[in-house]
Amino acid sequence: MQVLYFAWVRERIGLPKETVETTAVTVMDLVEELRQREERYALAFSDLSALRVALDQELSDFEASLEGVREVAFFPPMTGG
Amino acid sequence: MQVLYFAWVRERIGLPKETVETTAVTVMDLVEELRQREERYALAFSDLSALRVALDQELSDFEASLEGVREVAFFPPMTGG
Amino acid sequence: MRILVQSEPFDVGAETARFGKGHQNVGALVTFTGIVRNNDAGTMTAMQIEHYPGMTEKALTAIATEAQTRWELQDVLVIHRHGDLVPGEMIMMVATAARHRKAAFEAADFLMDYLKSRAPFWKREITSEGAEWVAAKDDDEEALKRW
Amino acid sequence: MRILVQSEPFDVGAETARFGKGHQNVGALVTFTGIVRNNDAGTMTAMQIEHYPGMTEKALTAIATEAQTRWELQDVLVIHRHGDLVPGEMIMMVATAARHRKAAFEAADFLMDYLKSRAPFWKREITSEGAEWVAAKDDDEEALKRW
Repeated sequence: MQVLYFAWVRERIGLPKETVETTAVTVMDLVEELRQREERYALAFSDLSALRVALDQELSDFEASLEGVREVAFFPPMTGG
Repeated sequence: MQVLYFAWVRERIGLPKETVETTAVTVMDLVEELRQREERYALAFSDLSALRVALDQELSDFEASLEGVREVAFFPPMTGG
Repeated sequence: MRILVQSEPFDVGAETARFGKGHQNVGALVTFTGIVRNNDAGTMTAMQIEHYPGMTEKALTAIATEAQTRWELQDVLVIHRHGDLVPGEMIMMVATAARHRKAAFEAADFLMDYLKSRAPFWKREITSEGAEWVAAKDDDEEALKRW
Repeated sequence: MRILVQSEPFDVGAETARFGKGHQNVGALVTFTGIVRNNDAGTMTAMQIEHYPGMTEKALTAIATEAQTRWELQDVLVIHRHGDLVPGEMIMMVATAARHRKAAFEAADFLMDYLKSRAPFWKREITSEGAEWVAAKDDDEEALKRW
């Protein structure tokens, strides 16, 4: 599974994307796995209310299933316009 | 006093402007004088709710005084934009 | 502030580019352009726009000044044509420049409402059946109460 | 519909002129252009805009399509830049073409609200003191409830 990070999430984790081997069922499961990895992940995912998630380039939420998903992206609330 | 007519008021009366010698005190007095003149004036001024008036190029109303006024214009509600 | 009353066509692209340049502290530009639409039957050959020279410029300036009083605007543009136009031609445009989006949008909407009922223009549609003055809508007068 | 995501500057005049041409039955064009404003202290040297290639185009197309579902629009244009911009540069524009004024204004306002909170762009201000990500405002999320 491709996992992408944008804006300060990318900066905290220190990379824009990585391939993650996971059996996580939901986004929340994936977040828990990442948090266990290293301090920088725990820090980036410390406050989920400050984060958004997209599954295969569609906005989604942390309770969503990862079944069939190939690309997960984490980022702060968007500030376009 | 210069009296100007626009749009269908101009068409009904048959001219765009004329000089009127009058002692009318209010716009309404002037309208009454004009109505007396000829059928085409009576027709143009038959329904005042369909007319607007400007005094010296500022929108006004039929009760307004003509004191010091040099230019009176009659026209239907505006349809710009 | 730039107010133009003219019979000649205007270049909406050039006007927008010009308006967008050189403002300090502007974050938002809104433009509105009005285009002559054909009637439903598609029989309109021209739209004639009569105006009141002298009063028109004063009225447009007053409306633009009122917008600047109500909203914090860095600039306002109003262009309105008169004379004979054909369907598809641009009849008028307004533009507003402000620090923030809301002011630019609201002021442009306000300008349009006032322009419609307070600037001395009268439209006449020329169709294959004849000529007819466009009637003001009650809605247009109602719209002013929004502000 | 025309959706552009690019790092290069765009020509607001040319885009407006292009958008205004050749529509049938259009009476109203509204454009909104966003410009990079300096911060209050005037210390911003650049605004960096990060985006999510692939998702950005999909999100903008979805937002424009939603606008066309909600209002009767003849056309929609959305341009959004990414990369490094300096104060005074144009960052994005939207344009709407409709028969009537109300639809064109509302749809442009709607596009802006959705663009702000639903398109994957992130702004970072570079000042003489350092770099800071622009925080989303609660207002921006609230604004979506208007529609």
